[in-house]
Amino acid sequence: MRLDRVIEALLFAADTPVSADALARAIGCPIYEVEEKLENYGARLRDTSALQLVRIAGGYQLCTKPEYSEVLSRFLAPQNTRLSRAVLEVLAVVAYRQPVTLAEIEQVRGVDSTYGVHALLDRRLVREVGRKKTPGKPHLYGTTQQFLHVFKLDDLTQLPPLELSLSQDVGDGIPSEQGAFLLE
Amino acid sequence: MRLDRVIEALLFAADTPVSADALARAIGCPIYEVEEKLENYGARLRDTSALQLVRIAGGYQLCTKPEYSEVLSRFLAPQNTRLSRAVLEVLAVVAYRQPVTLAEIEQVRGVDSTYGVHALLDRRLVREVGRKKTPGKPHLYGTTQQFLHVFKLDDLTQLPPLELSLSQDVGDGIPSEQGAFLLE
Amino acid sequence: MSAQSAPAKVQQVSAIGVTPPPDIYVECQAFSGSLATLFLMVRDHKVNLLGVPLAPVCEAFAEYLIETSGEDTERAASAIAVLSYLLERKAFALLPVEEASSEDPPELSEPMEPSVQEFAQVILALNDLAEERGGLFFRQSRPPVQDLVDGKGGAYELPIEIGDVTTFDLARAFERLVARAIPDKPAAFRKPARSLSEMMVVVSRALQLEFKSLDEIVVGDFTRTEAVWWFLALLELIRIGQARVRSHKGEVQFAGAAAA
Repeated sequence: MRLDRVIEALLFAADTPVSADALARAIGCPIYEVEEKLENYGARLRDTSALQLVRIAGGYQLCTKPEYSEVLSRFLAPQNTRLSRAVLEVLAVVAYRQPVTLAEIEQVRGVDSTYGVHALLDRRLVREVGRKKTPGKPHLYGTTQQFLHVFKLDDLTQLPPLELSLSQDVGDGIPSEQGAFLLE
Repeated sequence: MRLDRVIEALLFAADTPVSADALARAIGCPIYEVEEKLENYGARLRDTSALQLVRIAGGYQLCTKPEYSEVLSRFLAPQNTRLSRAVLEVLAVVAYRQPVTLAEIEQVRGVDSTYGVHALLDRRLVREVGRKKTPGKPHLYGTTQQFLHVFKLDDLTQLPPLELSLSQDVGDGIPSEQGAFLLE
Repeated sequence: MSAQSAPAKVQQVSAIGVTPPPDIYVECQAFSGSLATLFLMVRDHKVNLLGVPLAPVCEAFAEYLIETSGEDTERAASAIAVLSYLLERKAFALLPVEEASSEDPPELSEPMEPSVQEFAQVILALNDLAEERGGLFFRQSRPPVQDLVDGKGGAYELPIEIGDVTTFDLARAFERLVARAIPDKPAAFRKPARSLSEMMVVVSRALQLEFKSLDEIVVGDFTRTEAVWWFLALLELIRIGQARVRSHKGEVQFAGAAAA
């Protein structure tokens, strides 16, 4: 059985980012060999396929090439391709403030955020990461691997730095700490 | 953009069986062209890939070739938890007699079948398809898309014909006509 | 195993369309999370209920009732519904299953036509089919729980493509846009918010085939909120392939989708 084919099968079926290390362990071969095959496989896809191999969240994953996004977004249900602005805003707050409670999210946004948090939990972009040791022991939320995947981040340090504040400095126009969070 | 690549991208992203018709509508081209490309694509995969194109549950879907099942089951959680003989029996009756009521299933089997029907409903192999217009308006059950998927059937006509009974066939060891469906 | 309740807090109808049960937290080997999550996971066969002792959960619920003096009957009712579902499901799971090893045919009080014998061969065939199918692996999408319920299947997320532009570059472009914005009106007087899809139409009209910077594309007065909307719509267009972005001489530029 050819090693590159085995890797292809594993990447296809896993549908989450898989590290070269995990692949090597599953197959039982040295990691450098896996890395070499991954490189070849990625190169082969570049010329012969609608798929591409991307490095994401510390691993490798198959996804479609960007030039197909238009036909794909027509094909897939619209609700699968789009997050509403309110939901994106909640996501941004969670991404930058994690671990964060619902009350804290609402404090930043100034509006009820129950729906947003639920929508994000449903889409697995956000998960419960524990409980805060304050009265009521509210849930704490954080982002998931899926979040890194959807926004093509290798890890959380790749989030753009927070430089502007939208809520705190309305009106003064001076860039401060929060605004960029709305980006992704 | 090459049509076969677009089809590849759509099949990859869909992750459920997609009909040639749905593909043709998404792309905006005649269905015979899609069917031709699907055939070519399937043939190309046969020689060059760990993946294959299968006709399943009324559509086309990508999956890994059977020779990778061992390494994949080591890597991923084993995928099918077995159905007990009793549950399979209920399933067989529903598959051949649908739409069928619980009482009718029990008439065939001669034993209480509540558990079996619930187990199948839970696994989404069977669903309620309506109510019978008899006193008490009992539920009618039928099989689902999931059933076709789990048993790798394209549609219900692929079920083996009900011709021989076990009592006639057991012990003679001669392959009967029915065995052939196993090979497809 | 532990289960504990937290005092009820006012909560609205959840994403699954019912009043969520109280925040009872379940912690055991098979599962760790809220009672609501346990319900969803069990319903969707993600958790083996046999590994979850239910008595402590019921105790935690009783404790919750005492703590809240039964104030919130809706949530209490929701908890009862969830607990009874779990108990029923567990009871089903504990029922003895007839195994294939018991070779005796089912006892028939009287022979019926058609008889179960007729299906014996079919059952063997289904077994073989299932085995064959077990060797095939499909892409494992992990659809959102609600999509499973609706039978919508998985949700493929389009990868966002920003080429050699970094998220940092985008952040800078956004910052400059927001810096030009005028203050928002107080919330009470604000116009009702537009939907993102409406905004996407506006943004895609503003984009041209040639690449331009945001300064050139967005002209006139706009508020910070509008700037945020504008930018989010732009990102969404990029993601669905209807806008392009590039880095040119240190500046981020945007354009509409290339002609097909």
